[in-house]
Amino acid sequence: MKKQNLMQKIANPKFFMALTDKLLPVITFLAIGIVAIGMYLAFFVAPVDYQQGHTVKIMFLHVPSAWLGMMGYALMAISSLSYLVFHHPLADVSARSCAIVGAVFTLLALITGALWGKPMWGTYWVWDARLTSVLILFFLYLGIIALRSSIDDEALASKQAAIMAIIGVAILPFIKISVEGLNIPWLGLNLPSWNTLHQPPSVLRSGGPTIHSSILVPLLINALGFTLMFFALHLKAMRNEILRRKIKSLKLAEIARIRSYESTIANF
Amino acid sequence: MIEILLKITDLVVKRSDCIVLNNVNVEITSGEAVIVTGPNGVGKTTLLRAIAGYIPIVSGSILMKGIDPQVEISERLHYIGHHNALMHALSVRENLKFWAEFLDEEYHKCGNKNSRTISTDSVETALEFFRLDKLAEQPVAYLSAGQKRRAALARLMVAYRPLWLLDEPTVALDNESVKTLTSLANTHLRNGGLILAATHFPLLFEMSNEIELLWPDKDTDDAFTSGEEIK
Amino acid sequence: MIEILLKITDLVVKRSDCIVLNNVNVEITSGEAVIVTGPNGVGKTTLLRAIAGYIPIVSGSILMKGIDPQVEISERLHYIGHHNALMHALSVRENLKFWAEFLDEEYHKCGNKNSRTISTDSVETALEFFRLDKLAEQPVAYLSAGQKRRAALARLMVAYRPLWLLDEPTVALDNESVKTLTSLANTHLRNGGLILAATHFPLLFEMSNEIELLWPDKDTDDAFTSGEEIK
Amino acid sequence: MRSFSILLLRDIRVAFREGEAIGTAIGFYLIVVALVPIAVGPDPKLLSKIAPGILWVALLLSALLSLKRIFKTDFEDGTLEIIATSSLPLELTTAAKSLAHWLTTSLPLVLFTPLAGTIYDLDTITCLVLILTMLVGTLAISFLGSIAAALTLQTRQGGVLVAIIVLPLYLPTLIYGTVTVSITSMPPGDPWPSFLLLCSLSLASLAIGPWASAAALRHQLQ
Amino acid sequence: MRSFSILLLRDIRVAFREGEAIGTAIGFYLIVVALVPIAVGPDPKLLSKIAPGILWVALLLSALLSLKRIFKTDFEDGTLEIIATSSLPLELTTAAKSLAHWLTTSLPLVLFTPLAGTIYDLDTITCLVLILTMLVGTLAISFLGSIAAALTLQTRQGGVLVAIIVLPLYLPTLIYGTVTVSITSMPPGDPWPSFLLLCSLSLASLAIGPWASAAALRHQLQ
Ligand code: HEM
Ligand SMILES: Nc1ncnc2c1ncn2[C@@H]1O[C@H](COP(=O)(O)OP(=O)(O)OP(=O)(O)O)[C@@H](O)[C@H]1O
Ligand SMILES: Nc1ncnc2c1ncn2[C@@H]1O[C@H](COP(=O)(O)OP(=O)(O)OP(=O)(O)O)[C@@H](O)[C@H]1O
Ligand SMILES: [Mg+2]
Ligand SMILES: [Mg+2]
Repeated sequence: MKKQNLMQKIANPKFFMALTDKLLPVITFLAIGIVAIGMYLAFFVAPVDYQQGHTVKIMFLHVPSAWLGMMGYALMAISSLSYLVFHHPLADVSARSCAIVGAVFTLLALITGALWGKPMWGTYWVWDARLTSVLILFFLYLGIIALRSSIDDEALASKQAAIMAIIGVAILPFIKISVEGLNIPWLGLNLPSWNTLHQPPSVLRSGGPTIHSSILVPLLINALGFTLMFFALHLKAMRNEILRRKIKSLKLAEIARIRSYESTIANF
Repeated sequence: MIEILLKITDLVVKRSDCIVLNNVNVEITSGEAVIVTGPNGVGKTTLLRAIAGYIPIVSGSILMKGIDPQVEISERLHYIGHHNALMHALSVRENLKFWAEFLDEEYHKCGNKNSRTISTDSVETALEFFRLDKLAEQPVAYLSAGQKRRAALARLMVAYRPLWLLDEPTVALDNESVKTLTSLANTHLRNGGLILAATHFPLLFEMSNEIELLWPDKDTDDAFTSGEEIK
Repeated sequence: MIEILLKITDLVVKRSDCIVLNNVNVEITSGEAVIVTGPNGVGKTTLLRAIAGYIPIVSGSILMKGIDPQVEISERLHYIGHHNALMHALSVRENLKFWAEFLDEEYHKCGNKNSRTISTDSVETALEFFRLDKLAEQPVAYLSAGQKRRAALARLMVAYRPLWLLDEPTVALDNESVKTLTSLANTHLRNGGLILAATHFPLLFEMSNEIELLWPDKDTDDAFTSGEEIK
Repeated sequence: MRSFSILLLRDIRVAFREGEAIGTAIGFYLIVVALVPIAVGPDPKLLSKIAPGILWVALLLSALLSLKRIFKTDFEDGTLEIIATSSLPLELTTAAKSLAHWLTTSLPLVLFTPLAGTIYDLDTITCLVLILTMLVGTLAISFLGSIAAALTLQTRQGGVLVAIIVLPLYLPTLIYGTVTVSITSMPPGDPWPSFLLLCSLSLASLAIGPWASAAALRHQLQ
Repeated sequence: MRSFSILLLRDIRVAFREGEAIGTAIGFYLIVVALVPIAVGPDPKLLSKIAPGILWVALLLSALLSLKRIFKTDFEDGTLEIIATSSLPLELTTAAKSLAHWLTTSLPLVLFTPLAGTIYDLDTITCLVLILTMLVGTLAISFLGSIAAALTLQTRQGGVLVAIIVLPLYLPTLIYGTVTVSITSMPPGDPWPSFLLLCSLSLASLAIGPWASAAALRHQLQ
């Protein structure tokens, strides 16, 4: 067998299973540890906001999950693209797992956000640009999952879901534009932000973060921890999917055997 | 008349991850008809659809010599499948007219000079040939099973394609119409056409080889046995 | 075994107000099969659908003697039409199970004692008989044309009905399966069943009369010539 | 009626199997509910004012669009023909199918209304009344809808035509449903009369629906 | 491309022939437009406030529901297979079909908007701007919609799943469409940027739509 480079090696399902078998526990452990530290800092070290009171603590859960909800989609889109280009099953497996994990984190962002909204804005929900666009992101996830599950032929389902995911990636810039507006001088285009109550980004913004480090540090630590958790879940989901397909292909092999068996009758 | 050759070598095709065609080899030359037979579910339809380019092939090759290489094989063939490809809302004539214009135009573009140009009056010829002229104004929805099938077959006449892929063309046809079809096929063969037909019904084309698809058996991976001539 | 008689007299049926069947007369008794042949569009399907009660009849009568009069004829027959009546989303077994329960229960209600009660294991028998047991778990959408047709025919076995109306039952079937169908039909006839089949394909049932539908010609309004016995 | 329940169960199974009919109906409902505020603008007072009406309309539409499913598939693959050869009267067949539609589509939609309600921040009582009226009203939707579904079987038009045919039939339901809600939400006035009227409308549709759609089906089997 | 125009004309003819596709879409549009005031209650100020949003949503929905038609029929009766054996690239086939959908559905809907506008007594300028934005926006609807139609061809779900899949893609169009209208109706503010964005969205969908739906179709001809 010819020499593979690292990428091909990892792309090989057998090797992938072996690798993740080792890796997964480590990542999971790290994730839990870091999140624990982050939460400790968040609850016992970070100062209590004078106007938000303790509700500010929600941020440490809310912001990372919001980021990961978006990152999950990006990852899914990339996997989908590489699946359509290279036809590598692993890419499809990854895309499929992303859809589910990403949807969960997006839902988490929505829920925490809503819970935070009650004390802050007096309502669970406002039709604000940020909230709405994230809701749409969630719908996109759901749509892709629904599409996949409503096509019997799995090979077909994967391709269709991939196309859908790639088209839908437009939502990511939209989440940004809707809140921060769009300003392209050389086009003479200056789009005001579409009506919003939501916090303008103060971490992921051009010109550096604007929030105090006593909050920024635990926030970033949490973000790191949750990101690791995301990948832990993602890898786990991928492993399950691979196993499910192994079983299915065994079933199909059975059917193939049977078709040839049928010949023995047919030839009488 | 230019010689055309359809050459299928070591074709392997999957249907939802289970191999249906395993190393199939077929060769058809101008003026020749190949009839594929075999038990239900052995892969006749799959073979035809793979040639028509509907199903991606896993390995092997499908080549057509004698047509200019720019043109896809799928543009040089007529496919008559289990579905009749008729718009139920439109009348028989409207359906055929559409196919005549739509496919015919294609034909002009890939401009193969030495065969007759198709004009829309070919529609009338087709209607008469398949005894549909009386029903021409009826919406397709009102036709009987066999009449629908005849309307579908009439497509073969309204635009010229060298290769005909016929999947159980005689379904629902009465003996009369089967004769009609046979004579049409024979003229096509005499004009140097190629025919690949999958059927359970004995078809009597001139110059036809019968080929039987068999169930793949474990030891040999050649699912194919070239049958004897039956001229 | 009770004698059943299906008597069709002077049947007249219209299709979108043009008369298709004109004074048709057919008589079928227990253990007898009648095969309706005729050119495309002459009205075979129309005849079967009229008997099944799908198409209202203009005049004439369709009587069934030997079943209790409360029960509609349409509840004492199996109709195998151009459509297979299979839910593509469900597996083959699920489809048959549904028909077994659904039609079987009917049968019990109109409680005809002297014939075997059908239990759901009749589904397994049917699956094996039509060699579908290996495909039982597949969604119907994945079957080949002939396999679908076999699944449709299997319906004949999962619930007992004395009268079978078969509209081109052999479509897409390979010879093997045609044999299977024939033997099934023959056992049905021996058990005193009735069969009315419309087909272009020569079917070899025991005790079958062939009857040919002809185009109505202007002078005489009898569209019908009772064919000769071919026992 | 064993065959009635068999048919009912099978329809429910198919509804679950076939690409999560239920999920999509709910999804459509939520999306419409989400679209309106986006289009109308995020003024909370305005929204909570129009909320009951919008929710009703959204429910109506998403239930409507799944109506086509009731007969279409069975008709096209010939299943309906065979069902007609059973001793189950066609009226009961249509009843079973309408009921299956109510259970698999209308009911889940109603159950999701509280969620939609919070999005428009409706107060609890209004939300409860809304759900109650919807529970009653959706019966009319499923059973009257089956008529249109039967009528439009032959046209390849699908959901839209169905909608057009039945919407007029729904107007009374819609009106008394929303009126009941609005009266309860702004006290002076007694909601009972309109609610009772709503109930009687649903009862009437329960009686008429199966019968009418059976009549419509008979012609299509030719 | 002669075959392009042939296909286009034939699709338009079929659309007219088959159960008045156009009529039903328009009917649905008007009915939804009419339902909302009934459900929300007849307060003129309130209505004229929500009018542009409601009209946009109604347009979106009624265009949506006819989307399924784009490929479904041709796919089921095998026409699509044969079209694929022509030298017309599948991308152009899908483009022709999307265009036909725009001409036979979206365009008539837009033309009926003034009528709908009168129901909500919109002032002329707002109505004109609304129509302008709709004219541009519906392009996105038809061309993005064809993607969803192609993706959901194999699912028995019909219109609803299409809606769910495609609505998120429409949101930007919807938002910038309505924003443009609302800005022009209440002066301080420059409608151009959002309008330009709307146009660019439509252009993008013109480019992406046919290509993506062709990709989605290819896998299904098996
Ligand atoms: C369901 C409701 C909400 C949703 C869907 C939501 C969504 C998001 C998203 C997507 C982000 C990431 C922004 C970016 O980095 O581009 C974010 C960040 C943030 N959200 Fe929310 N949010 C919600 C409610 C709230 C509420 C009620 C508050 C408190 C007033 C809040 C405060 C924040 C803050 C402070 C950030 C960090 C912004 C930054 O530093 O970049 N969010 N939210
Ligand atoms: N739905 C319909 N509406 C109007 N006329 C119809 C309809 N279906 C069939 N017909 C007409 O009725 C006549 C008989 O049709 P029928 O299907 O019974 O013929 P058939 O004997 O079954 O032919 P085949 O052998 O092709 O099945 C035909 O001439 C046909 O044109
Ligand atoms: N859409 C599909 N998805 C998955 N498997 C399929 C599909 N269609 C057919 N198959 C399988 O592929 C095999 C070959 O099918 P195919 O239709 O080619 O058989 P066939 O030779 O045409 O049979 P028939 O004579 O009944 O038409 C069958 O075993 C069938 O189960
Ligand atoms: Mg076949
Ligand atoms: Mg017939």
